[in-house]
Amino acid sequence: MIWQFDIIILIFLVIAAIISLRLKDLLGASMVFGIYSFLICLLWAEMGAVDVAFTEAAVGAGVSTVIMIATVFSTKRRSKD
Amino acid sequence: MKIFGLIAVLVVGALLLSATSDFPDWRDKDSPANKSPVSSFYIEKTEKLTKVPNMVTAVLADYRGYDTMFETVVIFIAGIGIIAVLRNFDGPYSSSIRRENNDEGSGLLARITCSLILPFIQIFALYVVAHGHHSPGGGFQGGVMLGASYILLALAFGLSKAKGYFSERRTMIFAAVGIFIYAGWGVLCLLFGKEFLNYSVLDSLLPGDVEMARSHSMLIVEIGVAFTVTAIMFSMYSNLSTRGRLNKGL
Amino acid sequence: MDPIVATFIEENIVPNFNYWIYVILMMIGLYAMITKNNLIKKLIGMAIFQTAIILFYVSVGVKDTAGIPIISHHGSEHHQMAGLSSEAGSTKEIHNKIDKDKYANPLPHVLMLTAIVVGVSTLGLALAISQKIYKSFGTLEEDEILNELRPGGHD
Amino acid sequence: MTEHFPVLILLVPLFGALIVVLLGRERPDQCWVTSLISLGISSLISFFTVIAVLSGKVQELRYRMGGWPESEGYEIGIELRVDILAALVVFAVTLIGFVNTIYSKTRAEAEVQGKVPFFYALMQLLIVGLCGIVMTNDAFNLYVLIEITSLTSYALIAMGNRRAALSSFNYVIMGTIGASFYLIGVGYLYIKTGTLNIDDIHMVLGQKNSWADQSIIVAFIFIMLGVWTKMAFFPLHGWLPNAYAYAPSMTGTFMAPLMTKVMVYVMIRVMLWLFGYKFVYSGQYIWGELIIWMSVLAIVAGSLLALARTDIKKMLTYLIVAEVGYMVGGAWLGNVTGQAGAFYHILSDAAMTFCLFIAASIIVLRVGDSRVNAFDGLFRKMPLTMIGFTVGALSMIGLPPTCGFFSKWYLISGGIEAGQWEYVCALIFSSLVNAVIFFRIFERAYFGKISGVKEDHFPTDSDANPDIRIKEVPWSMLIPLFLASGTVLLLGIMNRSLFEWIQTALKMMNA
Repeated sequence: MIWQFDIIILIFLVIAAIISLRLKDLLGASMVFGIYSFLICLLWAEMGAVDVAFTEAAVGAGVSTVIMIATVFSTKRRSKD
Repeated sequence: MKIFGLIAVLVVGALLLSATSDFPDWRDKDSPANKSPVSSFYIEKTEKLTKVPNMVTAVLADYRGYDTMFETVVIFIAGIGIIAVLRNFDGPYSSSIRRENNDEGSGLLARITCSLILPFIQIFALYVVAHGHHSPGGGFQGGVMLGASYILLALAFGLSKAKGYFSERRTMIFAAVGIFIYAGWGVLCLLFGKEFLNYSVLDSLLPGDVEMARSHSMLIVEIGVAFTVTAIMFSMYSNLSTRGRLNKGL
Repeated sequence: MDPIVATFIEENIVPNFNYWIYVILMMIGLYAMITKNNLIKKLIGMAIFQTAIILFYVSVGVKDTAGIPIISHHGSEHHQMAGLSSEAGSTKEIHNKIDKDKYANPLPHVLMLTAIVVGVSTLGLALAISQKIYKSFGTLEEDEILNELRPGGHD
Repeated sequence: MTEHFPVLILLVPLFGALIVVLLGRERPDQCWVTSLISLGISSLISFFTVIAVLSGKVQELRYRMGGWPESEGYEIGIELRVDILAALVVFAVTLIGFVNTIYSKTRAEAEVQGKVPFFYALMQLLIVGLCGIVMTNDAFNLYVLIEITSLTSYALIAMGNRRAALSSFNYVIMGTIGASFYLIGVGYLYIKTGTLNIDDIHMVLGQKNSWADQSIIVAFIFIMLGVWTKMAFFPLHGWLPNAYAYAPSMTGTFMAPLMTKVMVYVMIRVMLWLFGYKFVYSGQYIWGELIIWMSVLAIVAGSLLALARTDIKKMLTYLIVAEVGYMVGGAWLGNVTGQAGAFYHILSDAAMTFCLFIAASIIVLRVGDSRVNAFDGLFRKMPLTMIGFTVGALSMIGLPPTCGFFSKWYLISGGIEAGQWEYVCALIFSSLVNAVIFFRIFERAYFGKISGVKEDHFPTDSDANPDIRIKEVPWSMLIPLFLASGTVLLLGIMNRSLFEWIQTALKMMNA
């Protein structure tokens, strides 16, 4: 429960979210989304929600990112916005 | 559309922000949510009533076990939904694995690394499933890791090799059996004459007293969750990475 | 950091900062879902939107005095004989009343486990649908899809 | 045994879905039989539940999952609560599921080749989700079940053609926003009350008199927005018409009558059980008046949009949008007559929409054209189908003795009682528009050739050799149609006693 840590991660989260939505390369966007998931997982571990953090690490940063990348590979990599 | 979206988002944001001033402080241990009898009951009585030190597991698999059953059903729906939407049965049928030349997976280094760490990932996943009572983890997390180990196998050695272990038919059977275990365990309680998912009646069936019956039952339903999640995670990956043809991995 | 600034932040910013950031993340996600043109981008926005709500729920359950919601059998006093007497330790702990301020509120965590699962299921299904759209339209940009539909469409 | 009925209604189709998946795609016939049996058993149990609740021995069935008793007056686990309203809706849901399974027998194999077991499994899981939504008494459990119904319907719609996939994607976006708004609302209630059980939240809010709290008001607004998105209330209806019109026919037939109506039921329950009469209808907030006007807008816009369509299925979907306006307006009138009318309209609208969608699907299938001129001369070519269609259409217009007349009657008298004349006018206007729409169709169907000559720029190939090509459809489609139209008439005949049951239950909730 270190609130300084909390505030720093929250600011990074917003930055990661904006970057992942601004990138025109969908592969990069998916990877930044993975970073976003790891950051939020760190935040939850810090808040004492270990089970949620564990699940987010396995699902959000793991499987979600993998299936997103799988879709990007089987469709198109560039996006117009 | 952009202007409309911006206005909608700003209205929503303003509404939500206006309500936050009214909230109890963050980290306040006396906020209504934190001092309510419900959460106090979970914290104070769980260990006595279920002999499970991890309250999250106990709440997940016992007090709110009905929710968790539907959570497993959600995963199951996602799995069969993806097959229903995307699967293309024109290609080679799942039971006959046809190796294609271009389905070789990654290079040598990745293969060797993979074959070194795969057993450890799988053992750790099983540990997470089984040890969810005492440490963070449980059926869902363990199942995802077990599924991820097969995804790793498919990435390194090609999808056909992974499908040799985990064919499409077997995936579906695993997924359905997982929910069968969960809901069937609840029905067993029903047959013993108590409510659905009331594990306490099963103490005559399981070793130990009533509290241990709850603890063991939680382990069993977590195993059911793990079955479904493992199968569906692999099925999701294999369908999405091959556009539903299941012939060639990423 | 200057101690005055630190106290100011701790008293005025920290109590609500989590809730502010959750609203901001939610707005980012919602804006992306409504206005982005690429379908995958919309889905990334959707995932951010859902995690923002999860952030809100988890923030509700935090207590400043509390640790993780797992009751430890091997407290400091049992440290030496942890291996052989976990049974005895647990019975002893039951007699001691459990202080509820020492453990985080477990209920939001449980709810959010379910919400994460729902989120990944929705994401998987939506990705499958977008692959099907790509297969029949050859593109994932919304305006191009609508252009292709215009001549033959009923509306 | 009676006390276990609520959970058995859910479990039977759940196991049915699992068995169907295990059977696999080699045995489509057995999949059909399995889902027919499981939904049949389920609707039988829900029928007995209705009987049990009506017989007066138990006012309402409460079922504690896991048998956890309450502690200090708060529910620890999840509770199911079935009163007469819930029992009636559950019976309607399971019955429509069962009848639609009969209809799917030939269509499933034709429209989703090779994926028949997945279709039946998803359909049964959708029924499980809808029944669970109606019966649960836990705000978060409601969210999980809403997501179950949403995910199944995304998948079921996307099984259709490419337009279906696109509209399903829009539905994913809108549906996720709706469900997440609901979740935010529940979170705001949780942070203020510390419990998730609907009755307990109501009790805590009443105790502390925290009605005026900003966060409670925001919670109410967000829950309403979420539920409205899910039920396609007018400005939020964008996803519905395309999704239901392009979905595979046997999917559209049972999702159109069920999804929106169950969400209307959720809205009534959130209003009356969760927040309570005092909060929702107090004159302190402007929303009462505002929402009546929004529903007037929904009714008028839905009717006019329906009038403008030539595609028969699209037209019916816009009629659903108008009907949602009826029910939202009726629920917000603030008197028991209006609420009971809205509730009665849930049942009657489910029956008549089901009837019309089946008839429309049969006609589109046989004639091969989905525009209105497909109806040319159909009274002679397909008399049996047109009888069913006529019953549904008359009910939609609101002519006695169909149930549409009586539900509209109660809604109008509720509007008069509350003095909301704009709502009454909108209802009458919508009835007139519906009359125009359907009599236009009847005219074509009766004097088919004459009107066909007039619009010769739409030549239909059915004009060439009508009697040879078009014949009646197999029994597996006609029996559901006649069951549906029979239900429309039966609900109309039983209106007095149904209305009394509903009114007593609602009076208890309002007290």
